[in-house]
Amino acid sequence: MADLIFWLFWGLTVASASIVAFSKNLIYAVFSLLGTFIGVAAMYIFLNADFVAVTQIVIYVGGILVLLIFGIMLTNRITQTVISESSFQKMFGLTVVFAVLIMVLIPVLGHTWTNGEPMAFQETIHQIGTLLFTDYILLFEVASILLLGALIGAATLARKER
Amino acid sequence: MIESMANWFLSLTWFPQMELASVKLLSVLLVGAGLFAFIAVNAIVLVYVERKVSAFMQVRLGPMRVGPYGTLQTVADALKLLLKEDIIPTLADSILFRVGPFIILISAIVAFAAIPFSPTVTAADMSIGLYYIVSISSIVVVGIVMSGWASNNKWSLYGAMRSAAQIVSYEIPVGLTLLAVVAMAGSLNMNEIIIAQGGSSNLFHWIPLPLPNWYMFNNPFLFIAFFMYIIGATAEINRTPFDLPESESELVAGFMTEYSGIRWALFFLSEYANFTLVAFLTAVVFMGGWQSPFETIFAAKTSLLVLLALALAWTGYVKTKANRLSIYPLAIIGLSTIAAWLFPGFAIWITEPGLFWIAMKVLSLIFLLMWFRWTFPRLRVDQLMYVSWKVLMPIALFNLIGVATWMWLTGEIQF
Amino acid sequence: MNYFKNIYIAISTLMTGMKLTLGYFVRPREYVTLQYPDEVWPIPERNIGTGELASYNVIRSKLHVDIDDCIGCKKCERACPVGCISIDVLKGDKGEDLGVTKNGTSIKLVVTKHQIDMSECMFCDLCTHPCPEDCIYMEADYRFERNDNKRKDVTVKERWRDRSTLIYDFAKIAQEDVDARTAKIEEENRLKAEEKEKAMAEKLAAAAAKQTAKADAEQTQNVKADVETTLFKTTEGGES
Amino acid sequence: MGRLHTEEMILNMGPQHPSTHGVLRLKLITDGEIVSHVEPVIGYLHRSFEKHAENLEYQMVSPFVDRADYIAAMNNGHAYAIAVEKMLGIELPPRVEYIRVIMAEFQRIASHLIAVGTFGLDVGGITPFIYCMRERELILDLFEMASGARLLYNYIWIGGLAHDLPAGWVEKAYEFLDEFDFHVEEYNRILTTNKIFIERTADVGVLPVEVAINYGVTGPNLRGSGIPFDVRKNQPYSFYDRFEWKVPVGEGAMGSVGDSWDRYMVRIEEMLESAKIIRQALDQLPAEGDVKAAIPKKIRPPKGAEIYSRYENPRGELGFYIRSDGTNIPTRVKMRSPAFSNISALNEISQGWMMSDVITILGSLDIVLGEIDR
Repeated sequence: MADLIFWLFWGLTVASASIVAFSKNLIYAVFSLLGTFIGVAAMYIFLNADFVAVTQIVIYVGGILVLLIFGIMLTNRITQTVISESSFQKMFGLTVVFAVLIMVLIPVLGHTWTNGEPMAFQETIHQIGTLLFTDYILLFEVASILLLGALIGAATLARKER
Repeated sequence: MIESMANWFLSLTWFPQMELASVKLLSVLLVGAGLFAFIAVNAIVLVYVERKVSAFMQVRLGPMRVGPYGTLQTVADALKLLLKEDIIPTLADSILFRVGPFIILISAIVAFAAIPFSPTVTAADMSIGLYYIVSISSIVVVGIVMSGWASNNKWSLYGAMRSAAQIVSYEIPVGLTLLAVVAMAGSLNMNEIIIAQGGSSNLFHWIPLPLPNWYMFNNPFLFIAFFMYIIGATAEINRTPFDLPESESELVAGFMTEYSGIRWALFFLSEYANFTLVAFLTAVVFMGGWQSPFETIFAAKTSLLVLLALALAWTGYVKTKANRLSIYPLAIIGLSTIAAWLFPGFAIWITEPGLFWIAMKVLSLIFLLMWFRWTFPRLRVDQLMYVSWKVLMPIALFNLIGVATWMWLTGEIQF
Repeated sequence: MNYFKNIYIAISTLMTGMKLTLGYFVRPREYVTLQYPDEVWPIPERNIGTGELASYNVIRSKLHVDIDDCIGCKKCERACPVGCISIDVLKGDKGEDLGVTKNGTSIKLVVTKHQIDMSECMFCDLCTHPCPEDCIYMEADYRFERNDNKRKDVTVKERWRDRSTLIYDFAKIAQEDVDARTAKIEEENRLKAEEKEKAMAEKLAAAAAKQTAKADAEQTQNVKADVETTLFKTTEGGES
Repeated sequence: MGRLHTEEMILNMGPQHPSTHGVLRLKLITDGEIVSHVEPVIGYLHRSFEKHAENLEYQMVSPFVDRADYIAAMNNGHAYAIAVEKMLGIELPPRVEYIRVIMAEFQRIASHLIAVGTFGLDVGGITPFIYCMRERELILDLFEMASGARLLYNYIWIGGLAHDLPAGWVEKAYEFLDEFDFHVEEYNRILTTNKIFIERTADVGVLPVEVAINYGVTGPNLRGSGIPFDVRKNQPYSFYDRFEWKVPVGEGAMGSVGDSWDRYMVRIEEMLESAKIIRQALDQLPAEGDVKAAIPKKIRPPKGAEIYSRYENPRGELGFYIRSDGTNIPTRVKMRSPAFSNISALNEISQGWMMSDVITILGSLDIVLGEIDR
């Protein structure tokens, strides 16, 4: 089953990602990000990273996507804009793309891939929790302070000046 | 069980010698279909119940025509909605308009996968069940915003905006209250959370009381958390007093203004699915899920006697205060007490965990939310945000610290 | 402190409301609504009439006319603000006994048409009061059940749109009778007119004879004009 | 923080909208949820009442008067009858006056019940509305017993009443009054003291006294702003000077004086005051008397006679200006409808509030479109 469902999610990810890239309508592009995010979450599950998968959905769908949708929906000019020219500076773009492709392909092709047995599924949250509070406690705290700062900043910005 | 069903189903088809993978795939599909059927039937029943509850609270009769006591009314309504013309406004974005309701419905159905219906029946008993449900229910926002925007109607857009803001901001206090429970149980797995709530029925660990060891009775912080979760959950599923996205006196019908027929029915379906989901989640997290409130047969018998005494006192109180005879609670409790004392089978049955108990808990929670809806006025947008950020959030944080302190005091965690 | 007080007030007042609704929820069934077509609220007892009008109920749902008592005075027609009553009367035959009303007034006119358009009626009750014979009144039949005008040749759907089912004809007199009476009256009028014309013609002839004697053209014209006006007046009087 | 550029949105609320109380259209200019301008567009229910009245005899006008404010039909009929009677100089038998007062106050209670109930509906509570309708139904039963109709009565005629009270009516009226206080207590429990309701209404849409007077706002809305002006008290007509009652005014108990909650509370208290008046009137009601004795056979006010008569209807001061040319048809009937003046203050008091508050304010003004458009 894993194969079929994997390819299903693969299709979903690629298809929605290509809509994001090629759609002339910004709203469609934003909404199809939903498919991409869910597809990526599914990829994480295939990688035995269930916690990361669910976090992906919470943060990217529940947070970032909604933020994007808000930004685009509530800006009158953007929703009405139709991107008339699909691409410009093609030469420069192609160069960059090829450069990146080569940079990716060199390690991929240089590596000797082996087909191992699929790992048995095991839960990861306990390890993540333990690691967060032992080895990575400093990073964790720094991240929380950063988020707290962001929270306070957002509240200050949103406050009415009456 | 489901896999054997899938095997049997495949043996009927043209290719009986399918590999294991397709059996699993088919069982997944079967589970999905089963959940969908459950949600559909559940919505039909709940709509009827809600109508009757609202009618009784408003001194009305409610549906009475179709079927005995109007029981088939919602079936008739569903049929009517199926037969209605499917209208898509000319200026609406027809693709997103079509997709929107399905995203909401699918996220509602998928979330049910982690719900434990009984000790043995859980569609997907995953280790991160609770987190999974919380995350999946955040997809609803996208569907709502999608359909609200696609309707090309200012009221829909307002509804969608309000809904998104509301759900996103209420996710935080809800998450924090759930976090307190997770800290208490030490697990995100739904069944493990339920199992952690079994055992000794000592209120606050020191005072023995005839109460089950559910998390809502476990310690004072979780008792507060229970009510806060109910408030937050009411807001997350857009019900009164937090039904701003579809507030009919302001926004006509909010994000579903332009929908009609079967598409509108999908909204309705997912609304009630989310409603039930929240009730299940509360029952699992705070009320011991499928566990019976009575631990042993003896406890069941004595508790029923205590309840019977309480019911008698209540009946007498009502009789003296209002000169009415409230017979129903007395009859129900009395009959079950007699049955528990006379028939040992019954006593054993009510002490066993199972679907019955979680269903009872879910139903009473659903009644509570309906009761809210038919009593309260609606909040304003800024007041809604006030409740979320300035009341629920601080108390939830305080609760979280309180629970941690409690655990440290009772020796459940050591530093 | 105020913050916690607010929360406390909120919770306690909300609980008060919930107690009220729960009270209604668990209360033994005392509903205000009924299953309408199966059971109906009793129409309040309200008899203000005396004698034969004892059943007269002020409930205003449908106009009814006791046509036997109608004397055709058209007072109700004039009182109606919306003009939904239309009445036609004919003079009875000479010496014909048209009966008496229950008040003892002898009827002088034949009511050939007493039509009430209930689709226009606004139930103001103003027509019932000027009636000298108390024969037009409102009935308590709010479902319009006793509608004899229901046309059988139209479907139910059409009937909803069809206003004619709401037009009530109270005049009992048959169309042939009306025709006969109209014909008779017309005949009479015609005869009268003819007689008058004959008399006029004789007068005219006599005058003409005089005229020829005097042979004055202008005077002839004057007389002719005179005659025309008289003729016009007689025909008009005959019709009324 | 620099000023962000935002665009305003023009929003058409109505004429088909659940809480515009009829076919009213509000043109809202909003910035997000904040409303910066409200323009009521009226006239969707215009039935040319005043022109109509110029072609009808005096008595024939009275059913049309009922239809102007269909929620307080009895009061409107009373106001019109008083105006014509003043032109004709008719003295009424005391029984007629007492019955009129009873009917008018019952109608005031019924109208305020609708106002309170729909106000609850506007802020989202459905159940209080049903409870209010339940009590209103009992009043309608009383009206049906007396006049035969449940909404548009045409009961109060020029110079008298359409019918006398039937046997048993007075007892039923007492019965209603005995239960009514308890029911008002119920509304207080489910709505008035409810924290959510208070949050939604207190301090919302404050109507300052000057604004109220400048716009000609009258009735409970003016009294909610703290001015104890009531035509029944200040220029007593009928027998209103014979009863003990007080004029409730807004005191700002939950917020500031003149907010939506005050306007609502004035209505609740007025219902209780009306109940008091009815009780006194029922006690004083003469047992005998012909209610039709003073009805004139022909209504022909003298040529050139004109009158402006003031009346306190549930929504405020209802005035009738009538001019006669000596025939049985009035030359001009002008109706000064209170709700028309009241709604004109809407823009002034709802600026800067949220969209939900505009609905709250509109509900607290208690308008009836039939009366505004006429």
